[in-house]
Amino acid sequence: MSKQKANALREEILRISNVDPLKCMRCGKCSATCPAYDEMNYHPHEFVYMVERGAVEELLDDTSIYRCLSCFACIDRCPRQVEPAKLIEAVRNTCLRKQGANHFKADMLPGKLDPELPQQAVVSAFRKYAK
Amino acid sequence: MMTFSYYPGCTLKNKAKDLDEYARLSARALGVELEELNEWQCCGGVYPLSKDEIATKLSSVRALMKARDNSGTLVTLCSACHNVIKQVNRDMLTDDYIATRVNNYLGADGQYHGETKVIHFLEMLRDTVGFDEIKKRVVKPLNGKKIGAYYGCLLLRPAKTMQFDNAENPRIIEDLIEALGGEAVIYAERNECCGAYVTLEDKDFAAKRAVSIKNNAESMGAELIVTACPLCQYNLKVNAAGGVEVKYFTELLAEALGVKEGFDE
Amino acid sequence: MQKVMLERAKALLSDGTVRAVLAWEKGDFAYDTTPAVFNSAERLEKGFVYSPFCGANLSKYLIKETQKEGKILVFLKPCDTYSFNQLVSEHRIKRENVYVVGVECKGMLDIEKIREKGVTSLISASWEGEQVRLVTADGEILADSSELMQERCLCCKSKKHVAYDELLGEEGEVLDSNRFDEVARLEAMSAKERFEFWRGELSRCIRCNACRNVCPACSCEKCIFDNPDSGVQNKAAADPFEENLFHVIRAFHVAGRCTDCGECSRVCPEHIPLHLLNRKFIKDINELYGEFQAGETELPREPLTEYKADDVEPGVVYERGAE
Amino acid sequence: MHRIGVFVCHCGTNIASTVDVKAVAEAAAKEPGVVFSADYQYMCSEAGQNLIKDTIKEKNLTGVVVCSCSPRMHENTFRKAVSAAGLNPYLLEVANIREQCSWIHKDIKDGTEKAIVLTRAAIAKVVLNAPLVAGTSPVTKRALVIGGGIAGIQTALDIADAGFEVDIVEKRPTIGGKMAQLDKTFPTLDCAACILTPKMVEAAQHEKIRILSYSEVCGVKGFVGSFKVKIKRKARFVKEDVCTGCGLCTEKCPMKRVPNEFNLGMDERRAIYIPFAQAVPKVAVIDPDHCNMLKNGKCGVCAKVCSVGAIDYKAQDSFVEEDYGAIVVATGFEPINIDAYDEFAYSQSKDVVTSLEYERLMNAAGPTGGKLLRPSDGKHPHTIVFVQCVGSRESDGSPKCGKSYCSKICCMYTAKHAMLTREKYPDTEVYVFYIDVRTPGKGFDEFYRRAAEQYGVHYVKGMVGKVVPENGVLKVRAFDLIAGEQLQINADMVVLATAIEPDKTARPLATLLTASMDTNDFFTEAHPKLRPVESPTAGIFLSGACQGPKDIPETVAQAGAAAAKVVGLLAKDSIVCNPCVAHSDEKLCNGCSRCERVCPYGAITYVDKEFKMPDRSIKIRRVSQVNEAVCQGCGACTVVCPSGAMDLKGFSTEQLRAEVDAICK
Amino acid sequence: MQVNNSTGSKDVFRPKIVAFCCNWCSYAGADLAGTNRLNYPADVKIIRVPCSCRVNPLFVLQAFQRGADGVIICGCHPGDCHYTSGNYYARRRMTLLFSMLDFMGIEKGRTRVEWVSAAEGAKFADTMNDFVSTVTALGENRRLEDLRCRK
Repeated sequence: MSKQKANALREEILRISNVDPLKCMRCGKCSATCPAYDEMNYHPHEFVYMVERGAVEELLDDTSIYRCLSCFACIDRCPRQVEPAKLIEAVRNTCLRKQGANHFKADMLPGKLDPELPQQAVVSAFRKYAK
Repeated sequence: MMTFSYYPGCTLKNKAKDLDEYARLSARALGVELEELNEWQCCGGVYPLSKDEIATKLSSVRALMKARDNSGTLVTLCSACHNVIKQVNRDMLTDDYIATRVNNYLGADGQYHGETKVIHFLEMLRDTVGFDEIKKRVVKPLNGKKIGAYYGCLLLRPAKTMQFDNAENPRIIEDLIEALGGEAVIYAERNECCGAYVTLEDKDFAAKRAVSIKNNAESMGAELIVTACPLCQYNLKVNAAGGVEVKYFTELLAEALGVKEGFDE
Repeated sequence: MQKVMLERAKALLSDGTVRAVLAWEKGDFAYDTTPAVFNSAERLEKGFVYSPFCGANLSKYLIKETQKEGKILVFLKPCDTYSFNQLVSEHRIKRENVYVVGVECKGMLDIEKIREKGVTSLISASWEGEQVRLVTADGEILADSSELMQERCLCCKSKKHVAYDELLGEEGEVLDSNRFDEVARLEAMSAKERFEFWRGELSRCIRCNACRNVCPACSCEKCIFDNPDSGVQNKAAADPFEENLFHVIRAFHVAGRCTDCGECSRVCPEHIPLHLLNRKFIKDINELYGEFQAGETELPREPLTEYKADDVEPGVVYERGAE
Repeated sequence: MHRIGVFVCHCGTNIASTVDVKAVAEAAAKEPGVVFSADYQYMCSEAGQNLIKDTIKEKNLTGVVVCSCSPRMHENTFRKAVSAAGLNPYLLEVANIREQCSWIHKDIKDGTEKAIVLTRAAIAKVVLNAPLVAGTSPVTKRALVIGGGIAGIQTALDIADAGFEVDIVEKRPTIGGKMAQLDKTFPTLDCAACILTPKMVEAAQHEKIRILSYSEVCGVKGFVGSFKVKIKRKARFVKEDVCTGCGLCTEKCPMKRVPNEFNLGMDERRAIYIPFAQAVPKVAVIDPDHCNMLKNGKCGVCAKVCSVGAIDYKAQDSFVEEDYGAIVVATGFEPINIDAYDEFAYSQSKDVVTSLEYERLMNAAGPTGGKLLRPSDGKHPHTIVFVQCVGSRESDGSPKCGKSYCSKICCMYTAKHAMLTREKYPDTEVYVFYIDVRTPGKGFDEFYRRAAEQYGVHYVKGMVGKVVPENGVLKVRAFDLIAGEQLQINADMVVLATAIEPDKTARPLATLLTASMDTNDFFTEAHPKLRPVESPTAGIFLSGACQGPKDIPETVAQAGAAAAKVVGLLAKDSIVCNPCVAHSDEKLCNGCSRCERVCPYGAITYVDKEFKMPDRSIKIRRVSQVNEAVCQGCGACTVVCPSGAMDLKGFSTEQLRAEVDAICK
Repeated sequence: MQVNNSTGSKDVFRPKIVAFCCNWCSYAGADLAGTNRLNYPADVKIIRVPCSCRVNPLFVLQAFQRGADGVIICGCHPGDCHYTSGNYYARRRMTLLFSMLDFMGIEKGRTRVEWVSAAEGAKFADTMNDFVSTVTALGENRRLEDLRCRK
């Protein structure tokens, strides 16, 4: 990815997330409190730091963006109101909005259904992982 | 009889019928009528965090508009619906960027600027009915049963918007449990996410989180966990099968109020 | 009523309770009564009057009169008692030198309105229930008092005396007055319309100072508009702005102290509704700082010498009103 | 006839680069009354001042205008120069053509035009200036210190040693404050009690110091040099001058289960108690909320056992009013409430403690007798996690409403705790989670390094995200930023370095004192750099943590500095007052009392005065009079006066109107 | 609102603005704006007063009478008055005065009260920039003078 393109992506992510990574004071509390920490390759504090540096390509290509639980723990416990979850979602949106980039597709569904699965699991999977 | 507009949400019409029905029965027993909004649409199950997600907020706004024109207050029950609708309502009230664009979409349907008050069923029990009043109406007290409340993430966070309770040390379900004659068990993971959102993406991970929560509750002495969310309920009960029992808090309430039998599965 | 008052005044004069009586005196015509100090029963017999034309608020004259030795009797209508209280609270009237007789008031008549009705050669007027009996050289007319009353009496704020030593006639209540309606009507206009309205009104001002001279709140030892050292003394107007400045500053000086007695508008020879300026301040004060009626008590409390930490910000002005 | 001199300063290029100073001087010369106008390189230099002095004498000036920097900068300098030349110093006006003109305008035309207008306004004002003579007001040679912690004690001792009487008002039953609760002090590790209690005793025994413990300031009137302070002496129910402090009553009192605030509720005291062994005054006090005798008249044990008859159940709150020349605020700090931070499980587990609680747990006089034991089960902990910055350094409006400032003392006391723990109990593992370790201070960084290097304290850069009490351990989930990994530590205790904030009583006290505060309720200083121990309100001084977070050495240093300022004030017999005060023209005064009602200082009184009337009669009128020593010159009275009788010297209606005219011309 | 275009196109209209600034806060804030080289239009001329409560409505009206296009009063933030209560009185007085001017149809934008502390140099400059642009947009102050018809 060209530097220019990376930069444009970074700007886009900052815009739609409404996050200012410069507010981060590097305390690591977001990654300390993240319940999905073990499932991620890049962790909340890394999203903040990497987006700030413009290293968005690695983030776009990583499954970490599908592991965030949107539980807002990092948002509420951040002392500086950086709101890393918004950044992760913005990266995920940037990725999903590309053509054919839906992470979750209707044909995947049948195999995953079980009799007790609540509807909202399906609804939210589509909202989180598809356009 | 007080009447509130009520938004059940998709799951409460299907897999979580019991959560909904126990709530309505209990409410009626407590002198509150939940008036379901007509033609509500699914909230989408998860609040879109990105600033430019506009269309995904419309269904919530439509529900909010209807509630505004009815009673002015909207009661929700499912944690996910509550979270989505309350956050969208905050956006409509405080975020001009989002409000303008949403209202552009709404066009002829009218305009909305966050006028509706969104409260959770639990808040209604606490603030409208009152836990003291509930205590008086209990016919089958829980006899000191040790119960752990499971809040999860959606009821409490983001705290500034939800303003539900102390997000790190909530009391509302505990107070309800005690009003019903049970003994509330406080455990630290009651406000940690159970991971159910990724159940289709990574079932094992979701189950791992759920087990951790159940273990924590059990280790602090809980004999039963109550939830407010069908997704949490599924994750704790199905994905993390075995161990301590999991129920909706409304079932507990209906039981204690002696109206549980009104529900015919 | 007049008879009862006269007897009472004479009695108090004769037993030495009071040295003089401040009341209204007959003029050449029924409607031109004037305030006067009577120091004998004879003068009272000859000149005392209390009729629907005794609108003048006598409280201001007490400033001078109570400086003198001995007590003076004063007749005060309900609205006059508010001015009286206000002046007492400002230490302008020596309360111990006054004997206040509160008198009932059914509203004062506006001679202009009577003339507009085509009535001429008026000899006398008297209340008869809700009506007024006008005796003229051509006979008697019975008219609805509401058609002939002064504007300030039509929206009377109180029939209750807030200060008196004794009462003659019936005591009334504080009324639910609609006196701010006209202010509200102006507020609802666009700024341009308001501007045009006031331009129309104020451009008639001739700076005769009648409004100031009659106003019980305008009782300064020396008015700044008479004081050559103030820089704003009354002289030939150097520019057309001076009258505006005079009226705004005058209204501001009496803000929080004005009891809304309406004398300013009554005496204005150009019929400028000056009371609306005062009422605007009163309305704002009521709305922004809580209901307040100057002169209601003798306590020295008034909105402009008080504050609350959470008072509204001046920016509230930008949010209110039209345009 | 006015003879005004105008002096336009170049201020090097500061003014001259965007203001044509020559043009300003020329324009000024044309103003009526101006007989001299010149520009000069640096007016504030000695040569510049000499120019003013010489011109005053040469041209016999009646007024001076200096066009230069802000009057807040050099007005006094020029006043002195004017005065030295024999002219009244208040016949000077400064036109601010630097800060409010040359520095903000880039266009020389704009700058010059504005400078001319400002100069014209200053000339218009100065011709109306009257010579003013500052009055004086006497100084009461006593000081009041509010708060009896180390800051208050030190300030009181220093003032008393200089020979002035001092009263210490302390709201608690004993002086000593927070320092009395501490175990050891950094960076020397000497015991807090060992260095504090001698000072407490010294204060108690000092002939110039009076300690009013269990008392609160409830009213302040007056002004610098002569404050009148109303002090509430709360009922102690024990006669202070009779009680010998034997402590028998505190052993016999049957009401045993009262949480002991000195040990932060970690153990219990009786309803009648002496806060701690070294309390000063060492006098018992009855807690009326828990005493059965006071609550329902049943008991009376303490009265029975007291051999000197010191118990007085009928005691009432009393009030005293005292005069002081100066007031020192030393109200100190409190740890914040950490309800919003329950991810650290403080409310869920007794083994999660604040640092101040840990201090008591380490202290030999604490609830565990100095043995480090877990509050939950009394067992010796083996793994202890310290969490830094709990509630400090949060952005404004953060969800938990934390403090935006650094609490400053936590890094050092945590290093101390960690070090002492490791020293006494080498079998414990100690982790400190930090965002930054801040150790500026003499010997501070060395101390911290010693904790890490010699005592093997694990310093981890990162925060703790969650503490889960489970099966008797505290599962601490944290993040190690250097290793880049989430850590899971099973700890026995967690210690929270809780942010500190000003004492709750500070805000109402500031209102009483008319002293200003910042948004965090810390008292603001008159100047952050140059007047750090004075409040902007004259006669009010600041000592210790009421002004901002401080450690003990800094507090003691500030306490001494505040004392020096107080002594400087009390050493004077009188102080020079601001001559720009209100003045009432009796001829115009109506006596209506409006000015009196708005005066914040009670400087206005009324008298009945005789006036000779034109007709030779005598009239008695009520007129206002301003006490010039009390008036501070705000001018609130001038606007409520409808007759214009009230005016303000130095900022008279005439002067301000002249300025308006000159600007709008 | 009536916008006066009498200034024509050849000369850019430059309003006359009188700013009354409290010596303890906003005057120092203005100094700070200068120290930090924060620009605001030269149309603003500051008059130093000891406290916002020293500002008599007479001064405000007089400024308009003499041709000012806008008058702004700056004081300490509520609660921070050097004299404890001066700005509270000023707040009531000016609120009522401005409301009265509005009542008489004078453009609201010509008068303003702002609380600017000694530390708020940037706020001072921002406030002045904003006020000048508001007043500039309103154009020359004619209504006050015209309130009484020129004959």
